[in-house]
Amino acid sequence: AGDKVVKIGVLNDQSGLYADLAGPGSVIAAQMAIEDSGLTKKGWKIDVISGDHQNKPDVGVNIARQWIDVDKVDVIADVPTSSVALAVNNLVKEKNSILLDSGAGTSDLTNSQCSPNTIHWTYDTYMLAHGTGSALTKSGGNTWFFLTADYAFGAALERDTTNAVVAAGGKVVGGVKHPLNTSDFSSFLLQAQASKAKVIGLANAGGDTVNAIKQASEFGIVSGGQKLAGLLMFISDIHSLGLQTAKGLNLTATFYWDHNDGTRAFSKRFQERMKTKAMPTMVQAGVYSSLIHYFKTLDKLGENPHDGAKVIAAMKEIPTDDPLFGKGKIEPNGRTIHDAYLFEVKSPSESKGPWDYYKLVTTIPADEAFTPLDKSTCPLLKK
Amino acid sequence: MADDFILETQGLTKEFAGFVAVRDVNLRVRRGSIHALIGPNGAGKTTCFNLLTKFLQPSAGQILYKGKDITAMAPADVARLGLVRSFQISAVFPHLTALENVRVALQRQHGTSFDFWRSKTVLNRFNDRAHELLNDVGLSEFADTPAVEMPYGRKRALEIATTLALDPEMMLLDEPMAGMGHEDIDKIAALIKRISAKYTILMVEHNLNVVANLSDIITVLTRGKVLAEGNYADLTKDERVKEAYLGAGHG
Amino acid sequence: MVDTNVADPKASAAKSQAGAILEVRNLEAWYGESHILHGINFDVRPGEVVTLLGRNGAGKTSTLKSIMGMIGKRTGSIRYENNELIRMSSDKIARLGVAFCPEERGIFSSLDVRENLMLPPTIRSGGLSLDQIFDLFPNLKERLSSQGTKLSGGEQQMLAIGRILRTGARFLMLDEPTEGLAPVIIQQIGHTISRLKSEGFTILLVEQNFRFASTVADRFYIVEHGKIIDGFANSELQANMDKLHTYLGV
Amino acid sequence: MIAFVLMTVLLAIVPFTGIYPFFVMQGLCFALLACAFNLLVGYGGLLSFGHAMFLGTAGYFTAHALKVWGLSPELGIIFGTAGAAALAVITGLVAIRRLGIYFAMITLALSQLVYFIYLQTPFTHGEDGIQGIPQGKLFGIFDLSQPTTLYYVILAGFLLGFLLIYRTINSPFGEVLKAIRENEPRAISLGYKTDQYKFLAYVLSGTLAGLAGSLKVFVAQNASLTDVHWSMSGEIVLMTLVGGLGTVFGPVVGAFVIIAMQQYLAGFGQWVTVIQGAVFVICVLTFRRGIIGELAHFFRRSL
Amino acid sequence: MSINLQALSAQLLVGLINGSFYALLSLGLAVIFGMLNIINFAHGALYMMGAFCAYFLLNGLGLNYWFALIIAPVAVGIFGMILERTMLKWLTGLDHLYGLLLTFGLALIIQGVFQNYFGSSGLPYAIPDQLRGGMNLGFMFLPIYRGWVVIFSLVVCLLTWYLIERTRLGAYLRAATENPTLVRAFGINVPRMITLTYGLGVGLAALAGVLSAPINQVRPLMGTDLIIVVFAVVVIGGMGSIMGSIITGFTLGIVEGLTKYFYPEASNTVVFVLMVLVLLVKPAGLTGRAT
Ligand SMILES: Nc1ncnc2c1ncn2[C@@H]1O[C@H](COP(=O)(O)OP(=O)(O)OP(=O)(O)O)[C@@H](O)[C@H]1O
Ligand SMILES: Nc1ncnc2c1ncn2[C@@H]1O[C@H](COP(=O)(O)OP(=O)(O)OP(=O)(O)O)[C@@H](O)[C@H]1O
Ligand SMILES: [Mg+2]
Ligand SMILES: [Mg+2]
Repeated sequence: AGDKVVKIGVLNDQSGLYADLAGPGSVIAAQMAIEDSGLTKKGWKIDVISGDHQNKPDVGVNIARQWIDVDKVDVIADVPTSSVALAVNNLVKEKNSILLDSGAGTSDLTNSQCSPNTIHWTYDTYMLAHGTGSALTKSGGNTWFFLTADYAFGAALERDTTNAVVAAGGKVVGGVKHPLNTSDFSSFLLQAQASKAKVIGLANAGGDTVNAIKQASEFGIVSGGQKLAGLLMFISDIHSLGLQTAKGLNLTATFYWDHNDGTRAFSKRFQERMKTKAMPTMVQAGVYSSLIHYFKTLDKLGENPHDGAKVIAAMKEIPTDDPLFGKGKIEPNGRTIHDAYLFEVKSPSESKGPWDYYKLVTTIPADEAFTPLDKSTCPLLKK
Repeated sequence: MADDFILETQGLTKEFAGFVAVRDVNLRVRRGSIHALIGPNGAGKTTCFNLLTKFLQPSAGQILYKGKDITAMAPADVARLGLVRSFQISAVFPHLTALENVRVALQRQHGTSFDFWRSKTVLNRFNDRAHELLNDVGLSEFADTPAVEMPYGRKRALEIATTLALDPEMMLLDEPMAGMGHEDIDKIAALIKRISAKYTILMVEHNLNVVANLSDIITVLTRGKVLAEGNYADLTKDERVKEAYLGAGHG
Repeated sequence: MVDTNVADPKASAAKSQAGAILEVRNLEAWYGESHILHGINFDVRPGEVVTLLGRNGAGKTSTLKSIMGMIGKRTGSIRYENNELIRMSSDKIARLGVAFCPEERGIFSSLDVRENLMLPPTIRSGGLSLDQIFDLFPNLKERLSSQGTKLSGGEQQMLAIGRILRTGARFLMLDEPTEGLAPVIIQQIGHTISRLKSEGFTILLVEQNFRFASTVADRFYIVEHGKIIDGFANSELQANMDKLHTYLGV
Repeated sequence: MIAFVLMTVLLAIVPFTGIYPFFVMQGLCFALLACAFNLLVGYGGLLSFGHAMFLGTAGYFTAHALKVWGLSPELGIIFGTAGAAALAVITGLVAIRRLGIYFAMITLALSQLVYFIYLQTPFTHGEDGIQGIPQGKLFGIFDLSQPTTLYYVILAGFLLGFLLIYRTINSPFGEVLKAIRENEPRAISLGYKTDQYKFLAYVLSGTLAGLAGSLKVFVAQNASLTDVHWSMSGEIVLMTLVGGLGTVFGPVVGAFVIIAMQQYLAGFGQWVTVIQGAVFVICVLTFRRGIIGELAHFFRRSL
Repeated sequence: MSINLQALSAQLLVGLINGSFYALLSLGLAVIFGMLNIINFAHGALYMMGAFCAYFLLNGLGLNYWFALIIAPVAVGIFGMILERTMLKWLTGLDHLYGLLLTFGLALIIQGVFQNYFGSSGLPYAIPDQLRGGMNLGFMFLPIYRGWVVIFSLVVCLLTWYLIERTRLGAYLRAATENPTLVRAFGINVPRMITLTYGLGVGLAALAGVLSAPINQVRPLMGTDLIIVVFAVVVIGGMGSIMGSIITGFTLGIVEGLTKYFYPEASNTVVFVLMVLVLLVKPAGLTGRAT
């Protein structure tokens, strides 16, 4: 029962910690994707709705279930926050719908929890860990101390990074687990300082990372010769820190607005539409790019079959290619692979204007950036 | 231990942070009597009541009730032994009706109070007795009035009715007439007289008419100590009592 | 203070005849929805002790509270020294020199006895000094640093009376001041009231203790069901004993 | 009584109206939770700020029993509810003697400790929660993966809990509870060991909150830290207040209002919290007795 | 061994610094609770407003940290007074619950509006030049700014304590909490006094916000998680007790510091352990008067 009607649901954090890196920006990105796909001109009817999952799995699942059951949503996009993403992943599989995840970091989505109905687009913990972990270790930062948020995501980030560091010949000299949403890091920073490690890895996210960095500068950690590595950082975080505090920080991302003409063109259009006049984050870019690929697939299929697994299978057959992430492909486990980049944050004097924050250190080629297929524990691969 | 004393204290003492409110009081209350405890303000009467009903823990001394040492008991247990008090500042359940106020007390003795699976209609069997008690204190017309809405004097009467509902052996009444109009005073005095046939009563009261008319024996307390004990006629002649309590105009 | 209210004709008539310090006319008051006072009318002349008598729940306390502005909804007219109080807030009324000692005593538990005593601000000079108050109520002196509500019932009553005597207010409203006090203290209070009166204070008293009231009051009003139903001077007391008996059961 | 029949009939016909059943099911679970909470605060005068711990505990226990041990739904529910009851007994022993705001805070503290335990123990899977819980067949006959069957099972569970609460409120025990709330020293002087009554009320309330948590597992098919977090306890308070504290039907209405707000305002994105906040402010300033409380006041009857 | 000792003393010092934030915030909360009987759930939001105020002053008007330290508490305090006059006022005499619900609603609104206009991840605010840098204490590196925070908040705490517990104003306030109608009948303009008190409590929150702006991120939700801890502090100290909150605030900072060293995962939870223990032994908090 195919037709040319498509409904997209952007499900993310609209009001909490991740509202800036995903939030309303992702909805704008989705709308831009619809416009740029050109499908409406070909007689397709495409709608976007959005919802706030408040970073709570049960709220997320409820909204998603109602979208699928009542609103007949075909694709659920974005879904940052690993716990919500995993819950929605389950639901989507049960309902044979589609999840195009951009915001979540957990590499479980394409490993033990992988599903024929899910594509994980932008980044994951493995890629962040390898990007930052091995690159920094190789450039001399061979002793590490971790500040890890005490939850599954933090632990995964720490574990993956440790592996990368060790593989690159480095050593982890210590670490401390801090509770989620800690406002004061001074105790932990003192411990990190005392460890004399060359790199302090921040295996946390959002406000925790930002506070840790801010206070690290207060305690003179960077000026004392230690390096800070934000394992999961978005440009929105850098923006809120200010370059004065963030300069010199290393981080890995798969998208930066000022990377090439394509990204710049997209980002300028995006920025105009944003109330806060912010540049797109990699998550928002990922929402755009994943939907562009989805529309491309629908166009090829000629109709919307309303069959999640079928569409996903078709999506995996086509190589990905768009101005934002460049060329790549979708692996059988649902992982999209594309190039990743290690950046360093500019100092205020290097920056030429607002949002000019990063300078490229190295490019990590697509096939090295993500979990190699033979290491993936995805059951789909065993068939 | 003489059986006709229902309540006895030996060397009862209460100290508050350096201030001795009750000092070495030996009180003996005869079964079936109306015993009045009087004394100037701050003499320690209410504190004594609090000690007897275990709302306060004595600093020293012993309390014997029906020959049993209750010095270490919990307040609710003391009440269960039939030693029940009223408060100086009126104590009712404000948003329950008069009838319900009394019923709460009646219910306690009937062991169903923990039954959360039964309908409260089982409590209706207490209604007759509750009406009877309300009638005794002249509150029949208020049966369905929430206690908050009742005038002050009526609340006192209600409190007495509630106390009676427990079918106590001994009642401690702290200024039962305070704030009451004349009519009510007469009514309650008559009531106390009537119930004293069945119960022992220990009361604190500043209204001398009431004390004179009701009490069989009076203990005068000053500064935490027993000053004198005797009947009204004798005490009004006692110069020390006159000076400490009654004032110049008496005698 | 200019009074712009158009005075009710009856009230202004009463005013011209009496030279009263307080005139209450057609006072009605409500607690929420329940209508408590149904038109109270009476006067108090300067230097007088006037007592309101009545059964429990007649509305005596409510009358005092209305004068003090402590009841939300009230209508009619209350004039005190040419000020209309009916729409005034109670802090302003207090500043005119009116003081109220509540029936339930209103001792503050978070304040010690001294703080309780010192709490009401001095409105005028001429109030009692601390020493005079301690002479009157020796118990208080001993317990100055004790928590207010740890005092015995009677001591709290003393504290409540003592604290408004300090303020220098010239118009005192005492709601059942003798409740819970020992006879010896009641006599003391009687003397104090007489003394205050001789010094020109005006006192409006609410009493259940008729015997006490009859020793201090110049005039009596009888309150019933939220109305003043009768009034007479102390000199007419004997002649009115029968009536009193039916009103109050004395 | 009429109100109860009306409510039951309305709820019973939901599957035929086209209203989204999952929404109503979730509403029912929260309604039961709020009713259980109301039993404690509205009738016992004890404001618990940690009721989420019962919801979450029962949820985790049931989820674990179903998913890992493969127990049948009815055993899962019993296991979860029993877990909540046990927790209520333990925390009750600690909390029950505190008064007023201190009771509220100690329950909050206890629930935070419980939260911490669930955060650290492996069986809860941290913030990922227990996902994809099988619904199974109740008594081996009713297939709970059928939305309509599930709906009626949840409805039955709700009504059972609701009636028990209603009965408790109007029982001899309930009368004593009200008396204690009104004037505890007086109740003691009448010979009541008030702590025991409060304790029983607390355990009953916790157990029923647990029942709500167990039922919710079948609806949401997951159990997560959200349900143990203090903000959930706060939400319970809000539901009850919005509906009407100390009214029988208030918490039910309140729960549906709050759930509906979360669900249907989701599309407003960032303005959701502002709208929610405004609703609370308006609620407190204009109809303080809560929705049902105001109605009851208007019609002068107790609802 | 000696290294451990050094690390430990560093943790203690750092704990003390955090404690001063707790003390300052809980002080405001205690003032408001003690005097108005309102559990001010909006405290976290007002704290956040204080920090934002500092940001606006700097980036909008070019007024630096030192101006913010004075202007922000006053501005937010006035905002608080408006809230009190227009809304909280109507709740006098009602159960705590209503105040809690109302202020909770206000917190949601305030935070929501800020989030809408400034996003959720926050804005930068730098340490003032005069307080930049640090001292090497031998066992640790102490940023000057942190030292300043401890001393400044200690002074503010003690001043507030003096104002409330040792002056006549304080007696009025405490009495008005118990029986506002009667205090008013003594000739004191209670509503105005209450408004000013709320302003004071809120001002203290805003002051804490300004102090924290250079250390923490200036973001709309910065107060949400803090508020519950601060509540706990107030409760442990004994609701409404000024000294209780100050002492508990500093103590908690230290206890937390130690936990961060020995069992870091529990450092956000230790306050609740403390609360349970204290309430078990002293049912009305450390200095609370039994009711
Ligand atoms: N909890 C307490 N802490 C400190 N002092 C107390 C306490 N309770 C009572 N007191 C003091 O003990 C003395 C005796 O008080 P008590 O209430 O027993 O007096 P009383 O004889 O009942 O007086 P009254 O006739 O005025 O009611 C008083 O001076 C009172 O201030
Ligand atoms: N806060 C209140 N809310 C509702 N009704 C009240 C309130 N206070 C008093 N009443 C009612 O108002 C009426 C008059 O009360 P008031 O206190 O003025 O009587 P009173 O003459 O002072 O009596 P008493 O001698 O008992 O003090 C009574 O019927 C009482 O029940
Ligand atoms: Mg006494
Ligand atoms: Mg009266």
